Amino acid sequence: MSLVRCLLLAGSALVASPFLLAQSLSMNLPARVAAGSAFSVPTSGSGPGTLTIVGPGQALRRNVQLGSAVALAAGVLYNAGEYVAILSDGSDSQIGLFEVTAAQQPSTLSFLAEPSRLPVDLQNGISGTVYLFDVYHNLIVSPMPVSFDLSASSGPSQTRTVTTRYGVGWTRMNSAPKEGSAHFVAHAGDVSSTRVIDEVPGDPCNLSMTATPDGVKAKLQTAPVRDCSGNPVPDGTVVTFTASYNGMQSTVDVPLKKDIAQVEMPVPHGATISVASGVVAGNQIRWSGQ
Amino acid sequence: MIRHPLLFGCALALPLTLCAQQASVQVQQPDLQGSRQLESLTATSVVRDYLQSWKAFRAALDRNAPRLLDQAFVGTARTKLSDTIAEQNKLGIHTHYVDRAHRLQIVFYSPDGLSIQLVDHVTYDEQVMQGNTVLAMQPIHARCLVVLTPSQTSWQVRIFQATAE
Amino acid sequence: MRGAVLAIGIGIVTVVLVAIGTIWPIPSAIYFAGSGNGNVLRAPSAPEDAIQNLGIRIRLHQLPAAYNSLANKAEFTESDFDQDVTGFYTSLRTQATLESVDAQPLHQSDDQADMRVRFHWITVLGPYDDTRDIQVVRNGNRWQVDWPLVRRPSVPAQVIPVNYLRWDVIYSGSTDEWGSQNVAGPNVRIVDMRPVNRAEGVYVLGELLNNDVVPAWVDVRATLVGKDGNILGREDSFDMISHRLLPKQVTPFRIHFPNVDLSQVASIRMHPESILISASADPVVEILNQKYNVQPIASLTGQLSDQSGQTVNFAHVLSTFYDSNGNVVWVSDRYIGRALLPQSPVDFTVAVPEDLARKISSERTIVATYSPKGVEL
Amino acid sequence: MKLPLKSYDTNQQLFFAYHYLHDWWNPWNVKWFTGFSQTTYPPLPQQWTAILAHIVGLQYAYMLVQFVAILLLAVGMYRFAAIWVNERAASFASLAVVLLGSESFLIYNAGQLATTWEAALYVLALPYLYEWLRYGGWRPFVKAVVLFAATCSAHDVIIIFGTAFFTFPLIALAIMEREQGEEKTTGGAVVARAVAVAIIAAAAIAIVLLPYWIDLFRYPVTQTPIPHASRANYLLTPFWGTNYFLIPWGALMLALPFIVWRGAHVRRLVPLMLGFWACFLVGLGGTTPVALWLLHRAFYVLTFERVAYWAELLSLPILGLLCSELVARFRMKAVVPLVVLAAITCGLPIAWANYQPTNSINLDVGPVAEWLNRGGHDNYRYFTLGFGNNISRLSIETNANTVDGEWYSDRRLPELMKYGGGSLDNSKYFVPGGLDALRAILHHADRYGLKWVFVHDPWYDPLLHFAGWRQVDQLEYGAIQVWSKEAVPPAHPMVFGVKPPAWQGIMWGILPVGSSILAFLLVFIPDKRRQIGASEDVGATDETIVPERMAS
Repeated sequence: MSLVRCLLLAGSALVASPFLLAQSLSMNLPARVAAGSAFSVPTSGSGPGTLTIVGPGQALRRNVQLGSAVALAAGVLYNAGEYVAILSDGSDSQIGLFEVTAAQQPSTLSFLAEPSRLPVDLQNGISGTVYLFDVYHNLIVSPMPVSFDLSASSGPSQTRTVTTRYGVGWTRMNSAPKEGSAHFVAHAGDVSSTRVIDEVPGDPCNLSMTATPDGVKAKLQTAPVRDCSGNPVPDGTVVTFTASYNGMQSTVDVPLKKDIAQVEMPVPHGATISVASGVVAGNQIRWSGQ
Repeated sequence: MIRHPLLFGCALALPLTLCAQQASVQVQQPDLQGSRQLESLTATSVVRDYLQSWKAFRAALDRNAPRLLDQAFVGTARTKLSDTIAEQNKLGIHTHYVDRAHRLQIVFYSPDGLSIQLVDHVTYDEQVMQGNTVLAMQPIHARCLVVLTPSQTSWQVRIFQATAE
Repeated sequence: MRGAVLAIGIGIVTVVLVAIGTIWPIPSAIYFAGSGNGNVLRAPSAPEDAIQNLGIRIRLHQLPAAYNSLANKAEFTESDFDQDVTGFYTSLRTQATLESVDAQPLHQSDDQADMRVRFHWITVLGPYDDTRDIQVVRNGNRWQVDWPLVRRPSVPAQVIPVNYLRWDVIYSGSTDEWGSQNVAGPNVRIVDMRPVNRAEGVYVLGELLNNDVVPAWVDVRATLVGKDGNILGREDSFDMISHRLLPKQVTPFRIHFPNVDLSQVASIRMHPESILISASADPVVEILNQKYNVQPIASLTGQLSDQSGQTVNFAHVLSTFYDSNGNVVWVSDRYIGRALLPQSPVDFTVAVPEDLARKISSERTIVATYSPKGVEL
Repeated sequence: MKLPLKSYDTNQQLFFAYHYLHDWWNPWNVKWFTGFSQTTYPPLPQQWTAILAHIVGLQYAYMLVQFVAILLLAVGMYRFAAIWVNERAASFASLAVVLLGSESFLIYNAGQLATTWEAALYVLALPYLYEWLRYGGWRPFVKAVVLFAATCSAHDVIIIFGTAFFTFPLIALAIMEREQGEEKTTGGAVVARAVAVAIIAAAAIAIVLLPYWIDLFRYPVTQTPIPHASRANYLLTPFWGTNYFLIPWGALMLALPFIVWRGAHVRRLVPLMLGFWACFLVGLGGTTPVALWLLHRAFYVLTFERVAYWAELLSLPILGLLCSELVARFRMKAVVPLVVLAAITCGLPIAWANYQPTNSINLDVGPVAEWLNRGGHDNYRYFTLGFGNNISRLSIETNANTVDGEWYSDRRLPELMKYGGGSLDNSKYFVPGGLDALRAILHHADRYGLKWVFVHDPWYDPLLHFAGWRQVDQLEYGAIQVWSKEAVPPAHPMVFGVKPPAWQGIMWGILPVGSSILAFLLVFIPDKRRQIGASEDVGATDETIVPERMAS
């Protein structure tokens, strides 16, 4: 009786052996892969199957011959992140987890430079922030050196070098004492990015004007308008002339042109003429007609 | 052999997921290293908007609806996620993400105030589904590096990148 | 026979009812007939009737009939009259609808009456009044208006070199390239702010400076916070500001919170907004002969003179009034009905609330302008 | 072929139908006024349009539903006229109603689908009402009640304001002829039946349109009246006289003396003629003070082109009589001019709609809809200026919501209720109320997430400029300017008034359309054969019988 049982068991094992072999589905996933690099996933089992790789960054599927390695060519899996791999033969499946990491070579950098325009001679007025990305636009999280260079049209340039943390590096710079455009450059590896910072004059300083007769009107004209550092105030800046007389007043807003503002306006004798720009007041003239 | 226990597990997990109120959230002190002072109101709204973005992320990848990303994601993150949705659509699958726990720390606030970076040590389940069939379910512990930038009314996720814990 | 009586009766009653409805029109009929006092012309047996009839014809755009009713029509052409009434160039007046006419007799004899006539116009920018002193003369048993024609300003032929500045902005494009540089918004700041409590609610008055070197499009929003921390209201300056500000230009603003009392307010949050815009530094408008009058009606009067070569179709005068300490006590405005032609001064009057009249010791006025693209001069 | 689609209210009807097409059970529509309830407008024609739209598309469904209204009206008019005049005259009346100037005006000019439907169903109900008043019996009673309920499902105005003109003459006739024929009755019985049918019909109407009444009682008409040119005096404003009197009445004006004369001379026609006359006077709007005296505040709610339409319907039995007599007497000499006059009367409103188009703005709103639907622009609200009735068409095509709209009865935005303007889109025509509303809504742009204004009329540009809006784009080769305001927060859901609860949505989806189906089924129950109308000699006056007519 026991012999019969043993024979039966042996026969059953023999019949079932191909199926048992077919169930031993497995794959050997790498723990970590660099973004965009080629890699292969050895599998066991037999017959056709599919390998599905899914993560927030990508989803792809490959038909595979089980028992051989699945090759994923360079540039196929390129978004950094955690991925779930599912190897399936139609009736059974095997699940694995692996990570795609950013490549170590910076390819692009997002350079945030602020502001695009600021007054001259301002301490720490300019900020630069750099995010480093690989060629597939993955944030490179390993520390890397980034240098910032601010060169004004006049005066010495400023340079800082920082090391990125979680893919970001930043710095602050001073604006130059003279007005003009400054070039703000960030370098990381072979990559660089440039921003233009306009360093503009501050408020007018020592605003003054003269008045001369011009027929029945007075011709009012400012001296070249400059800020307190001696930079010419940009053209288009509004200068307000006001003539007050006998409880009456005439005003006109005039934009600067070639550093000066001028206007002709009817001004009666005895009027007081004043000039201002924004909140900065200039000199006053008592108009006698001469 | 695996599929059936897996289905059973998923069947069990689903109501548990539904019963689960919300992922647990732990916010650590910011570690800014002097970049820019962070107002508590800003920190609160960044964390709130980031957690909100997870809702959009879950819904968009579950329903394969990229439009659901519009409010919460922008730039690279938006592009990459919508590409993934397009690929999922092509493969006929969708993914159901369930975030279980977040441990958040703000690590950078740019001097110009135009970007904030945070690190999220997140635990989540990823279920890969084909129709109503679960192809795989995998619990994952990851460290997400997230960069948010301000829009008119909220902070939007611009970079959303996971690395292994 | 009874049927005939009934039919004829119905006919008569119908005619009578139509006559009643026409001679004494109901309000909705008056509205469609031209609103105001209706378009029911009366026999011009009194000076007021002649004025009202003229108003009705202008309201209904029956300008040939209005012209023909004038006593002095031989002194000018119908075209002169049309242009005087509707404005010479595209302006507020060309888009206005005459709502009503009020006539006050100044002096009257048997054959002649001097009337002060207030034409109340409705425009897209709100109502505005135009007051003229008009003489009405008797011709037989009819009174006729002697129209005080304002002739089209004659600008001498000349070349006015226009070489004012213009700023153009090129943005980095619509693609979402993060970090790519874009031009920063203008730096503006509020240089003065003061809440004022009045019967109509709280007004937040102040001045905003463009502290940058580029032109700005600005607005000011304010939020009133109550003593319990609740928001009492959020409003903006709407049209009580010059939205376009050149570098270093200052504009007043006035924000109105109706149905709020200042005693309810714990704090005010100000939100100045600005964006960079392409703009031109012209036109330059001189504000001449500004005079603040306490009597008989508190107002600021003056003239606007366009110094550039282009016509300014729409002009908005904004005046800030200060007390002796230099604090802003009121901000007032006035749209100008007529277009500003180069070097042709146009009068303006800005009203001031009577209760503030005595507090005002100085004022500052600016002019915001708008000329639609492609308007034919 | 698609002429009815050019009429003024068509797009609005399509907009309502579009909502039912996509959300049958939820009458809350967020596309206008930040949200409004479609339970404020009886839904029957729009719901039928939505049902048929599943088969033939929205536009053809609309025209099909309009066509059905005309057919029903012709049948109804034949039966209504047969109460008063002989069958031959009633046939002429039935033919005349299809060519009626007002009918043509409402279809091709005003686009009042609801008005034509309510008239058709109402006129269908009247013979059953008369039969019930005169003879009693459950069949006419039930049919009348269900048809009245269906009428109200299409529109309630004729029931509320038109009943006196139509039913009082019928009650009077039933009393006058109570002793005639084999089935006699008493005046008291007629009055009692009238009261009974009024009570039961009112109850049926109350149930079928319950969400409508709830909304009406919760929000009685409190907004400042919106001017409507049908309230003008047609003599003082000849343009509106042409639009609302000459065009809709057409050649029917020539028959007015006959209608009054014959109506006054034939005893049994006197009630009809008096009903017609009263309706005619009210239908003159502001030309006489009668409408204001009778209606008081309701005068400023009602529009009078529909009252003129009812007056024309009331005149048709006697007009049919005139036509019948003329044709009998003069044969082809009468037929030809009658056909010409009928063609002119029917064609005049169509020609007028082309000469003075109410939808004068020929605008493709597709690019505007596309612009709004892309780039998150639909996160904000918008409104248009100078688009005419294209705003309903735009609302159908875009995902974005507007603070404006064309259905004024349920707008609850304080800025729109306060000043008495129509839609913001044509605010310049409502001086000063419309412009005040426009300024107020621009003032509160932040509150409503209102960021875009599409301008097709540069008249408004100065206001937008000085109010702080900037032109940011242009569409249709510069014909449409897009203006924007900076720093406006995105729109968020806002509810002014009360959203109808789900049970009201279910009622609204079942009962109105159900009442119409029931009415159509009941009409097929055979009537008891009896002569309810006029005998053959009614065409003659009481005083003189025309021999020729007797001979025919």
